Amino acid sequence: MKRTPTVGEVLQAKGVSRRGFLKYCATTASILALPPSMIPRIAEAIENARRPSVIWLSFQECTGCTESLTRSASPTVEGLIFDAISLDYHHTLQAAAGDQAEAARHAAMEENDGGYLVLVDGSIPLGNPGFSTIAGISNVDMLKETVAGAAAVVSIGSCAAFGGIPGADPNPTGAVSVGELVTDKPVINVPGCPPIPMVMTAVLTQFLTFGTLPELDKLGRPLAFYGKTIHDRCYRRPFYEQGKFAESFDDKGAKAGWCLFKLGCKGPMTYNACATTKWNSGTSFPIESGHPCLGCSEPGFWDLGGFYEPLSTGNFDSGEKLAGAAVAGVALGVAAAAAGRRRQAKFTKEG
Amino acid sequence: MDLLEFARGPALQVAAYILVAGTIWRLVGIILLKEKPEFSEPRARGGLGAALKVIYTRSFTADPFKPATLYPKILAYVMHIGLFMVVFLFVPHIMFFEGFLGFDWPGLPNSIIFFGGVAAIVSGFALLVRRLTHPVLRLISNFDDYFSWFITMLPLATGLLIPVRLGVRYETLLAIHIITVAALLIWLPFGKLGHTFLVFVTRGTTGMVFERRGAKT
Amino acid sequence: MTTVDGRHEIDREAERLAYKPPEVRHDKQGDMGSEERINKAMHHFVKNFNSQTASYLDGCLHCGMCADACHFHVRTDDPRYTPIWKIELFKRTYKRQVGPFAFFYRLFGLKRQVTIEDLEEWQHLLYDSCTVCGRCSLVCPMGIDIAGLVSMARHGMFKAGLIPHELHEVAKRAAETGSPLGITPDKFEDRLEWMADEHDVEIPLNVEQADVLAVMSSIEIQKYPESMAATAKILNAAGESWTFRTDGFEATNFGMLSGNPEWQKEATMKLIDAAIKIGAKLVVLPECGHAYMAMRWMGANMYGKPLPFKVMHISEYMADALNTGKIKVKKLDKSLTYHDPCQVSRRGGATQAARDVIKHLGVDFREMEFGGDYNWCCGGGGGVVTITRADPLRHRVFKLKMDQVEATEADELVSSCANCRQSFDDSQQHFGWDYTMGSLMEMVAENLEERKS
Amino acid sequence: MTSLEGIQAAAFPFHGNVRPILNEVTHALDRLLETGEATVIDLAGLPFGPGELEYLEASLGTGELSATLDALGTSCIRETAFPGVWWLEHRNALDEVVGRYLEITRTPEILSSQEADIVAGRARLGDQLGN
Repeated sequence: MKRTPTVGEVLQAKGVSRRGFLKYCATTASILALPPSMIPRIAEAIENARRPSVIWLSFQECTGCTESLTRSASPTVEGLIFDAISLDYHHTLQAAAGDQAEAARHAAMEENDGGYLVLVDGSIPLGNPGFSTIAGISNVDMLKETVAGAAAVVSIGSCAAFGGIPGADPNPTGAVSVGELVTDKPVINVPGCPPIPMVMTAVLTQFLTFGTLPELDKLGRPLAFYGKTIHDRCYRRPFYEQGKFAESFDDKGAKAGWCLFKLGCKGPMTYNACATTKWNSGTSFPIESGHPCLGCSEPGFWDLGGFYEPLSTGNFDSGEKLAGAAVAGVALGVAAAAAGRRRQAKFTKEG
Repeated sequence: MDLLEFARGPALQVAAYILVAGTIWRLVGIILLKEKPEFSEPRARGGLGAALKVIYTRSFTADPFKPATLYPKILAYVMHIGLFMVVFLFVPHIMFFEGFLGFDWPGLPNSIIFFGGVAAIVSGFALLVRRLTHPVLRLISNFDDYFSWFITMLPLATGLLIPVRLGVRYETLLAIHIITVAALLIWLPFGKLGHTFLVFVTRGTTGMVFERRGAKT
Repeated sequence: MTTVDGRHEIDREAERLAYKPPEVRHDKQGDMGSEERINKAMHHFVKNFNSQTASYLDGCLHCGMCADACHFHVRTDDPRYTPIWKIELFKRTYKRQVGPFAFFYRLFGLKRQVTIEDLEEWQHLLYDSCTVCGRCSLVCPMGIDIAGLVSMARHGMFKAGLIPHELHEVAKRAAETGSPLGITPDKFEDRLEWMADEHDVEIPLNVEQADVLAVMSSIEIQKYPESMAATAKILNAAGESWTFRTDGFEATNFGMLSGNPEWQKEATMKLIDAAIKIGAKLVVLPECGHAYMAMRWMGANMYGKPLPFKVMHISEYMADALNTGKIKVKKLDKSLTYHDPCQVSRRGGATQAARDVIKHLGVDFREMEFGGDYNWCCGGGGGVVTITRADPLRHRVFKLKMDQVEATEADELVSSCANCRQSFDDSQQHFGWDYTMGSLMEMVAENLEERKS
Repeated sequence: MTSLEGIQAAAFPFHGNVRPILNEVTHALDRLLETGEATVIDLAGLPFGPGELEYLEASLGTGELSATLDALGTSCIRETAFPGVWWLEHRNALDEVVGRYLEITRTPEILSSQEADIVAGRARLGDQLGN
């Protein structure tokens, strides 16, 4: 087994100064959502960290997650992390294809048995193995085979994490999440449609720097990013508190940047870091562009009522059943009154 | 189906059916009992006008009773106004109503709503303490009184906890809140909370009976 | 031994006209077992429920505010005297038997069956400690007429034979002789003649056709006979075609007070029949509170259709006659306060009449604090004044009234109810109080200006 | 709306998140004066509405000293109008901002010459002289 260089060595070889390294560590702390006071520890950890092997599997997905990651416009610093990892299999990105690619995967698995990371985007169809295959291997089989020797699995995107759009009602392919199939390895969910690139890199960075997996919430998501709701960190929150709401997409409130709750914003129930991390190299996030949060990082977001239905709306049926209830009420009332009158008549007769 | 879906869907629906059916059941069950004939020559006009008058005037305490009933009256007012604010003037609630009424009305800022909710809870607890300690109330209170108190306070408390969170997820809290509301709606027609609609009947009845006598109402 | 000897002696020396305290109390009437009493009570509770009472009994919030309006509770702090608690059994029976959810109450046993011990305890609450004054009905935030419910609950108690000894005796005598004090038509005639001589006033009796039928309360006939003369003076001065009738003179209604609708109807029908017989256009009721309730507001309901004549309390009649100039009174130079009979003012709606009369008298009128509709009751209404065992409680309650009267510092005190008057007299004697209750009607009669012919 | 020009970006003075940060800076300055302890505030983790970051920057103003660091892209280290409060902005090779910090300290650590670099530099200089 060849000796992989430490990250410190990689950087030194690239002629990066200590100041540059400090800058890199500060940025890493930012990515990991760690306080700046942690920078010295990060520096120490990174200097001695070794490149892990990463296998990326893509199942029922749209490649949006990969796009999100590769289009992430901070190649230099975050790119360093990818320099620092060994992405040994990614059928969209790698030059090799077919048997060659599969051979690369098997080689990486053997070489790093028990220590590699598996990244998955896309959900896995259980309805019929033929719904989605790679090199003739069904998604389930490939996942099981690849995960067997992994240190951990990272589900990238809502499809891998929760079933996502393939798993939406009526779920024709019987799509399931990675977590539903992999139960004997740590599974880290990085949901979002797509997930924030920085969150993906953060998980890798933590694994790389500290060799540990991040602290997770109940849904297996890194708490550092999914610990608070969009609503909690939304810059429009004060408008919510003041009761100022946009009523439509082109009214005064919308133009004045008021809260989008009434337009169906799912911010209050969506745990993600968009409001602070933002998108497109920190340009903005959907609410900042005037659109309510869809809640894409939440399980079943596609089926949670209409995107533009306010969160506090009840799911009522038509008025017909209510009218039915009213009629039933009248019937019961008439029956009760009749019973009461009968008793009165009976008691009157008995004296 | 997760908890929130259950709360917003079947739980609320069933609660709404029971609320509507129970309310009508109780009202019809009362109204269709035998009528009391009234042949005496009226001194003044009774009728609907008198009913409406007393429905309004009985909202205020007559001067002679003010000193003795001041404390519970203030508490009751604070609780009812607080409840009203929270239920009908909190914007997400207005949207809830808009969802099936089809129209909305202006709400109040959350800070004021929060204040109203806290005031309602505080006065609710003060009323409970009074019920538990006042000899008259201890004697005349029954299960209905305590249960109705509990089931009214629950949605208030769970609602106020949503922004506080206490480590529980928003949608879980929201679901619990909605379920407590459903419980309240289910109980409302049957126990003393029925006063939300019976108050119009009792006050109205007294208005019609005593106004036509020209007597004090 | 549960049957009661009706021949108790009237205590003519007492300040109020009642039977002497019985040596052996018989607070249970009739020969019924407990089971039968419970059934009777329940059946006759149930008979009374209508949509109006149902809404009242369903609407109570248990807020307890009625306690603060009730003189019995205010003076004793005994929670059992909370007005709504007094009808607890009535309410419980409603919920179990007739209410919209009665089925569930019975199915799950949610409201305990009423027991004989309950009923015995509630006799004290429904009779001794409630004057049906209706002050509680005004404080209730739900607008429940609690006093009206007490009256109805008494029906069940009467049928179960569970009413206080003296009240039963009085009511029974009223039913048997036509007067609670055993005043026969002959005796009435005697006393009218005596008053006609004494006051040199013409008192028409048994006129065949008259516009106005005047009636009296036995309390007046027996204890305040001047009332008869005063009534005559006023009606004569007004130039009315009027008469007393020996076949219909008793205005009190102990059937109503004790809770026996049959006796109540009998007493009411006597007056109605007499009035119809003479073709009366108006029945003038005497200074008696409950007589006003019985005839003015319940009379037509007993009759089953609208009455073919008008009904007025004497204070209303006087106010009307003074306002229209039919009679005139001299101005008096003194200060006066007025005690409102609950059934005439608060519950009867004739509060203003007495004040109109007083205005014509030109006195320095001192309204009691929260007088009129919110007046404290004398403590003797609703039959309470007849119940000797309730005396200590009634006296205790009267303290409120004394304070209210004394605060006015008025020279004189009048009312327009003979029952209030006798309960004042009794309490005055008990406390050695300075104020003597007078009659508004007598005050008017004494100060009538001669009609210019 | 007939053309894209008609769309106006919401331009509103909305500074709800700036005051708390300035307050925190004040407390950090107190700490610096009392105990000498430095504070770093990572601005990436804070929610900002449109224009708020610019407003914060403008509120802090520009002080006497500013430095440019050229390592893995340029970085700007600038003292604000409030001595002891430093504005740090790290950019990558594509000149995109990758990190923004407020450092409340006497001198930001990154300005000091680093031990490792001094050793390497000393070696380089020695090599040069040795030639």
